[in-house]
Amino acid sequence: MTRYIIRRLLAAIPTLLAMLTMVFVLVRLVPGDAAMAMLGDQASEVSLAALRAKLGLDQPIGVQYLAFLRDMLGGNFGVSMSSGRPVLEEVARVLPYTLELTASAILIGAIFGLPLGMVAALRRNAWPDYLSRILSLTGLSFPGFVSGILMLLAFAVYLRWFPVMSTASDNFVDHIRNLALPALNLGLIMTAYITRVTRSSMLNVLGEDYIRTARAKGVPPRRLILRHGLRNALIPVVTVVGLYFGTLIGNSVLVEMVFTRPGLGKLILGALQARDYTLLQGLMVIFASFVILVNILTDLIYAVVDPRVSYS
Amino acid sequence: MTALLDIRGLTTEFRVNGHWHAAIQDVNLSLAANETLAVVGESGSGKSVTALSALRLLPQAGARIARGEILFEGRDLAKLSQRQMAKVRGDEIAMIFQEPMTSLNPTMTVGDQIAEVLMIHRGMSHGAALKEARDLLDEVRVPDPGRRITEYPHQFSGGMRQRAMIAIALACRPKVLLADEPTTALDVTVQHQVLTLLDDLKRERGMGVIFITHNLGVVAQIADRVAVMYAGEIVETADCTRLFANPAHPYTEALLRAMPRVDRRADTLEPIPGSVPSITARPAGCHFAPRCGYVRPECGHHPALGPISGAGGSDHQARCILRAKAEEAAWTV
Amino acid sequence: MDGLKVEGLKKHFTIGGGFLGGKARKVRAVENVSLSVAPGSSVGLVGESGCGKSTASRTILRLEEPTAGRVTFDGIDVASASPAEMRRLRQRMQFIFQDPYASLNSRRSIRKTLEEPLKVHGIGDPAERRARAEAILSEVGLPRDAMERFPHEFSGGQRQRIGIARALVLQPDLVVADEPVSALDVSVQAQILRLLDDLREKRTLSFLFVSHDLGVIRHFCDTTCVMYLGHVVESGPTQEIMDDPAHPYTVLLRQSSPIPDPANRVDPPRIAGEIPSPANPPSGCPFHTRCPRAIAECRESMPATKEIAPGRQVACHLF
Amino acid sequence: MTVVSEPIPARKPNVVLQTLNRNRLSWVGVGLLALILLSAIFAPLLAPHDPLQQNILHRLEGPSPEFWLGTDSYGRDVLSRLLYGTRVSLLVGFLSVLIAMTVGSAIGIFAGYVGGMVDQVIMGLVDVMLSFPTLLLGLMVAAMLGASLENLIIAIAITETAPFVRIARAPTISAKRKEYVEAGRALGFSPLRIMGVHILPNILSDIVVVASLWMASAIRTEASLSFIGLGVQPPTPTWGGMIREGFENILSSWWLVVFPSLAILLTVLALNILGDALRDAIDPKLKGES
Repeated sequence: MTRYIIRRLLAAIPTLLAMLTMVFVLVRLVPGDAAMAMLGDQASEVSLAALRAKLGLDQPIGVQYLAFLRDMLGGNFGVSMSSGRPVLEEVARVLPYTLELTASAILIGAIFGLPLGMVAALRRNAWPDYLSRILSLTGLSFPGFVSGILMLLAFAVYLRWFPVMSTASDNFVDHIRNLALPALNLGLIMTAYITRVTRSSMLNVLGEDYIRTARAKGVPPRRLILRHGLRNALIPVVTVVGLYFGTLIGNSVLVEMVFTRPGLGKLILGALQARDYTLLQGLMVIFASFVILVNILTDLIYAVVDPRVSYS
Repeated sequence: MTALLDIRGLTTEFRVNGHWHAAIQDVNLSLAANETLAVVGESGSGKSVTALSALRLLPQAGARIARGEILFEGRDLAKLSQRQMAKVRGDEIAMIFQEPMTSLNPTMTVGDQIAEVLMIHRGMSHGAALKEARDLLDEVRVPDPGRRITEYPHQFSGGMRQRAMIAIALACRPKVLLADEPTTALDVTVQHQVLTLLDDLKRERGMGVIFITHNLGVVAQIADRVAVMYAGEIVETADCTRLFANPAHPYTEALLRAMPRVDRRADTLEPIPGSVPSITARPAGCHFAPRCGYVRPECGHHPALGPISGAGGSDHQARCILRAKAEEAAWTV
Repeated sequence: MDGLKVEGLKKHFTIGGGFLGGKARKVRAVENVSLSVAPGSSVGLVGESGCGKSTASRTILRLEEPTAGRVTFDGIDVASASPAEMRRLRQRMQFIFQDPYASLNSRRSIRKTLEEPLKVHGIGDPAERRARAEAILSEVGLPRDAMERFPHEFSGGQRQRIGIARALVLQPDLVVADEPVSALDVSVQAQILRLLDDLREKRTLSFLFVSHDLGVIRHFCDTTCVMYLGHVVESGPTQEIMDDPAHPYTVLLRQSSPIPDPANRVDPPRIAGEIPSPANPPSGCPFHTRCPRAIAECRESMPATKEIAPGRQVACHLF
Repeated sequence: MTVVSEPIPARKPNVVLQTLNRNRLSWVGVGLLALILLSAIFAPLLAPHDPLQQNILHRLEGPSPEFWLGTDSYGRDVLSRLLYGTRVSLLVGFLSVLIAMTVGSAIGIFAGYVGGMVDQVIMGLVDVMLSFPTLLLGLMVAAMLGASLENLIIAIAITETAPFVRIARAPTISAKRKEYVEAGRALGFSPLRIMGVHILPNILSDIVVVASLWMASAIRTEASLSFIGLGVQPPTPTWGGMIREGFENILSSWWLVVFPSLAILLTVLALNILGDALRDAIDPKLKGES
């Protein structure tokens, strides 16, 4: 197992390097250059040259690339052009909000999605199955901000159960009230997703030969479904949920925007509006590293659940 | 000899495109203790459906037992609830399958999978059941059973997995073992080891074994009695020695002549024309008539399974008008 | 014209490796295979799964690149043939596959399947190609109206006939058949064997016939090579090998093969264990781990191949 | 004499049509999609007003007989804007997926067929592409290229190319091991012929089915980018843009966000229903033999 973890971590190194290279290229593909993009077309040559020197853009491309790699790998993501604070500090300030949101969404998704998916698979082609399929398809069709807006209209504007705008508050009840709608919004999309994956995975497992073997052994139905069915059905669910993490983060950006919640989403939009390229570049690197990390975690969970992975 | 398991008039139907079709029709089989009954047939003959029906293991949607009784020690299994049936399975009647690679749960250790049967049916503790599992693996001649019970199926070879399957099946000392093509996926040298093992275990425990296979060679090596199936029906049944010496049904006869043999020069390989009819397209009369070399106009009537002429004192029966005893040449329409 | 000659063929694969695969391991699928197929003759390659018979047959036709060894066909070196030479060779050496369901492209009609090889090799004009496709179709016993149909409309046996027709449409001299009847029921298997018999006689084809079934080999082949873990351990005239096997493995294989005769139940030596993995083959003779007659020498060195009778060769220390 | 085989059974009916028939929900998807497509094509005929015509006298009016779905803050007719917005959504969805599908499948088939180092390098890059959340990557690319219809299509196409590489590669690898591909090699067919004539048609259904699901995703991404303000620029009506503008007045004028939201939802849902039904139709596990 330890060897598997080490191997998996080593495998992430080239991915990380390639990701950094891509970010580097992407930023350098900006029409004109980053300095011009930041200061606008009207900027004087002098101020442009000054900014280029500050950003190191006057160096040869190879030198720039190596400096970039050195900075990024050393955790030095630069200083935000708009706020003047280090990028890492900016991110650290809002990251808890985004993590709280995505974690609640996954939790809600697992609590509702797993049982729904299992029931749908066990009652295949009966009404619970049809209902869960229609519900999960609908849930999957919502762009995060659309469902967010509709929920905001229903629960905050008309029913007034929840605040329309999030406000920073140390009060726990207020905190939960602020979190409730956005978390529920993302959580329902997650539920739709997990229901769907669980259903199809469970259907596959129920058709396996070893389920027939278990029936031939006289394993009672409850144990058959939980011990032999669910455990094996969970393996693909874990993987797919891990892969979905990137989309979840993307959705959280929109949801934060709709509910005016602080978080990475708001930070990104601010950076876009201010054309703050150091911040954007840092955010891209941090986001992608995060997704790579989650992928590694997913693989490790996979290895724990499925004995075939780590032994081979 | 009293029958341990007595299948009477069993008909199982499958739903194909919204209509019910009989996969097996009016199947009668009886099995005594310490007896190996081979059910032999090609794909589509219904031999596996017969075994799965007997243990009520067919998928609940799309398959049903339409008629017939499955009498086990006087009880009709066809009438039991699924819950009662679960108590019989793995305890009094056990089953092993063709695919040793996929028939074991990949996320449970082999020891736990054997122990599970004992815990369910014998109420044993996990520790006691594991100890018993170790002994069972030893009994099916898996080397180093103490280590092996802690391993997962993917660490076992094909032959070893089939031995583990046998250990699971035999854990509760069942009276009847249904073996559905248990050696088909194995190499011949391993097949022979497993066949020998099954035969030894049958003798030691006095089990009745229903052995399902498509391989006439395997039948000849292990069976006491044989039932030949074709297109959902038993077409011939006899004592093993008698069947191979005097096959009565034209299908059995043709099958033996179509099989290339390792022990003699076979320049006389005689193919059977055509192929097995699908479940939705079985002929109205004798199912084998379209492929039969002896076909006559009478074969348009559906023949019954009955004693053959010249059977002597044996219970050699065939489903063929031409081979039936003259006075009993009855047919059903 | 001296047909197919294979000398010291080796094929190793590397599995694993890369970042996630762990340590790369070498699988010695084919270690040492030498055989020859004279024009018009039929040679059987028999063994259990993992013995390398299928890999050997693919490597001989260069569907896999050989690791070492020499393959010549009528004196032309197959392994080092240029792409142009290889194209010409492919017309003369053809392959029949095991799985009648996987071996036909389900999106192509039978006509396209049969005419495509002719087209690719620039043979004939459209009318000629059509005529040749139709001729071969009737030769394998399929009706003319099969021409415009698609593979899923045929039974397993019929598909195998189409696979045979596709192999023969280029009029090859040698056919390599990899378990061509293993996926079929006994009654249909006999039809296909009979068809191959007929074709072989009519067209003076030579065959390299791969199978795990001794009965099928006995029926179809003049000469037989028995393989175990990548090595040919015994070869000779089929009838002699079946009736009087020499190598302890051949003896085991022969006695384990079930015979449809209850009066003749055999009890071969109760050997333990299964075939070792070709990724981790035993030292010395590959069979010594399971051999009932193994001696100390067998663990240490690979026995040389000896001629024990005219045309019969055995690789075993006991001979 | 050659042994003649048995007669050939009758043809089997079309599997896709059969499944669509069996799954009645899928016709709802087909119907919805047809409706949406028609409204995009005939938007000029169907729209009761000019979508760009501002009308100070009718600002922020609720649904009425004259303005069925109300008016926005410039007094423009929401229904007309909605109908014209269909064009942008479908165009962006269709073109970006078409580009992503073509480029991605070609790379995927090539990587899968050639294998080895080439495959490892390509898949490494694909993994990197996939480690950027789709929406964020689209956001970055759109922000850098500047907001316009073409750039939006390119941005979304870039984010969806990597998934198509994966989608095409997996069945290529399994097809490569299939005997019909080996038969092609034994018959001396060129790699290009094998990839194009033998592998592509066999995996095309896999790709097209997934394409309908990804088109749903593309439309979602387009709406999201427009909502953020990185989509096609005003005054061109887009659903996401309409929601963005309406969001400012959400407390008073619900119709400004609700109707475009429903339009997006229905379009994406219709594509998802259809894609799902098609996937069921080609899934060999659900189809049985052959």
